[in-house]
Amino acid sequence: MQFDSWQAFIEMGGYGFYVWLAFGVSFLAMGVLVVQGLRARSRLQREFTQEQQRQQRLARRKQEVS
Amino acid sequence: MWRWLHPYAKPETVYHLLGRWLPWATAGAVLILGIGLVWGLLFAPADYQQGDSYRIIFIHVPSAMFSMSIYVSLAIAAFIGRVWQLKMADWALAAIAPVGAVFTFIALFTGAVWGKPMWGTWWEWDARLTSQLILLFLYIGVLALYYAFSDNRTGAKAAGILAMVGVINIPIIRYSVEWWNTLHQGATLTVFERPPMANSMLFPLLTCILGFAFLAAALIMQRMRTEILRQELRRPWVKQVFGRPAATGERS
Amino acid sequence: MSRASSWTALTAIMKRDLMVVMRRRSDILNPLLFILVVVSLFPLAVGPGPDILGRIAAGVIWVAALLSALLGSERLFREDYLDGTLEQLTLQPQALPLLSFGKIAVHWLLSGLPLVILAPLCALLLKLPLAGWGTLMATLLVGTPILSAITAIGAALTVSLGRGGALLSLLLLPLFIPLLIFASGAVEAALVGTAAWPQVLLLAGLSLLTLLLAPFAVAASIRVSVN
Amino acid sequence: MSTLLDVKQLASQRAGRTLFADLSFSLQAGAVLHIEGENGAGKSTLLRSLVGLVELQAGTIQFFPSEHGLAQEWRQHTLFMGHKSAVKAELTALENVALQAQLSGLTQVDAWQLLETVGLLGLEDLPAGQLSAGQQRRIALTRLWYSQAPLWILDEPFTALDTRGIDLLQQRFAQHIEAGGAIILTSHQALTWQPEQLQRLRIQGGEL
Repeated sequence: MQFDSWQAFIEMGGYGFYVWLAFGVSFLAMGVLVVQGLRARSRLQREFTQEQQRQQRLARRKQEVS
Repeated sequence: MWRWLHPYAKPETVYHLLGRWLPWATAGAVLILGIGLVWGLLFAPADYQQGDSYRIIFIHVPSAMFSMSIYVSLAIAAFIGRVWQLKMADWALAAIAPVGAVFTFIALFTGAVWGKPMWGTWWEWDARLTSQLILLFLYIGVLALYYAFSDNRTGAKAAGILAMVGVINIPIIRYSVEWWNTLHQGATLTVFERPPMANSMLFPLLTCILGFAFLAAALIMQRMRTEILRQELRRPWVKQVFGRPAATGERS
Repeated sequence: MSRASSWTALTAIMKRDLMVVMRRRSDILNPLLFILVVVSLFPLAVGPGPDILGRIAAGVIWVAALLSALLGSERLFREDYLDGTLEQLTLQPQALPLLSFGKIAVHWLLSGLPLVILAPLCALLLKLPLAGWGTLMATLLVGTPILSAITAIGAALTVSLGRGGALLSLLLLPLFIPLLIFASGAVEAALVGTAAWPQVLLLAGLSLLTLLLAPFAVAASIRVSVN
Repeated sequence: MSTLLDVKQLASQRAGRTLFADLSFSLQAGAVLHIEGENGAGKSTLLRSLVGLVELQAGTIQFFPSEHGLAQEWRQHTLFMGHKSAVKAELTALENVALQAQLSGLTQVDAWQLLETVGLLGLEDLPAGQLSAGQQRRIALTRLWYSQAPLWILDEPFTALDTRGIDLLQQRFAQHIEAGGAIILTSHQALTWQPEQLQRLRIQGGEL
């Protein structure tokens, strides 16, 4: 362990701001990437469901007509 | 070789295969990167010149390393897509490019933040940073082209051509930027050119590099699965993935 | 297909492009005028002192050249795409890369070459010291083919999109960076009195390489675009 | 009679929608294939996929005597004309015809003769942009008079033509068929000319 206290760890020998800024933004960027990937998937799920419902409606209308 | 690969070239198979690998890759990324970062931040000694600010290296170096190799893999995927007409290789572009772009951004940002205590300025036209900036532009170009087409498949092919053109250009760009940098006597972050790093710093760095590799793999796999679904949305097998919707469909 | 017929087709496409553009001269003139206007904006923006203007002259002229290349890029394939020529070209038995090369060559002839001729005027406006003039023209002469070739790739990729402008600059400008660096570096070298020919030679080499490879990328892009 | 074209189990999708699937037919030398279907049924897509402008989803296309894959070969044996006429508005009729022929690799083409054949004599030095749609179409159609390709694939060849133009075109078709060629075409009009071997193919929304 290089740091004596929690405080020292946060301060990073005076470079705390830079170190934590770099780490923070990096993790934020990765987080955005992950969240965006998951949302793309759920958007697809929604698109798929809508498509299915549209087809069901079309099929029902066809039945009603015939 | 080719015959062996063929059964895997079915989107459905690849989708499920990636689904099986994804948890392992994710677990590996979290575990290894976690160990590497804790090691690097808490246990590695401070640098005798840069103090604790050098700890940015544990994300800067891995992301910079992979930002370049991910672009190369992008071009390789595009090449495979063109030569063997493998449509899934084209789709891989959409999975790989955003990950590469984010890695490049991280390398760029951490480099700039590191530069502030070292050079006293947030942005220095240093050869490495400049190359990263251009690489980011190249990624953005590929992504922009991919999504500019309303037809996904055309977009994938067009972006693939651009990626291949880009990868031929990368060495030229690198060389030109380095030459330009020496011409103008710019600052250079010399941390990498020093005598070999002490093992106490090197090992956590290597762990972080491995962790980033897993992270990249996991992110790309997850995106590849989504991309396969997007391209194959109207194929029957997708129904089993998403499940049949409840028979509502009633219009309110 | 025989070599003779490939040659016939190559000359035909070049002749056709030349004739079409010669009947719409504004297509050649407008990008050149654009460069002149951009170049004359700089003294107004940074002040007319010769030291600062002379130092940035080569860079400004080259950046203006890059931008004007983007401006004139529509002409390369847009019309051909809309009227179906591109479709017919892909169905020719002659090699599409060869025909693409023809189009690149004509584009250079009508946009790159005039730029070389225009360069002294720009140099004059920007007070580039006389020592740099020759090198500036040399870099333009060997560098503009790269401009035409890479622009052709981008134009072929985005031709079916219709609203390619901003996208095209996003795709292409990063690829022009080596060109920009070496060209303005060469002029700078000439100004400080060191040898500029290594950079000019390097540019010439890059130019050859680009002209060799770009037609294949253009051909592939055309095939994707007509799909 | 020899087979010129053999198509097996062709399938195509456009924007995720199946246009046709499991489409098979073959074409003999001397035959005309008339493809019918409503707007958006996929007629153009079918023709375009035959010449490789649209990627196939499934199926094989065999051009006699060569496989579709041998690009050099079949390109010499087929002539495709789409909706767009590939006529340059800035060039005169004469220049258009001459350059069109040269683009196909031919130098020995009498452009005047061709213009006379399609009835455009007297308009030869006007820019094509000033001609009517039908006249521009005629410029494009001159290709049919010097083409050596045995297989013609024509998408709506009669569009914009007047009755005289249609008659002229059908005469040319008859000559081509007589010489052992074959034609695939789409048209909303019925043919006024009855070739001996006329096949019809109807595409509608995925089924045949």
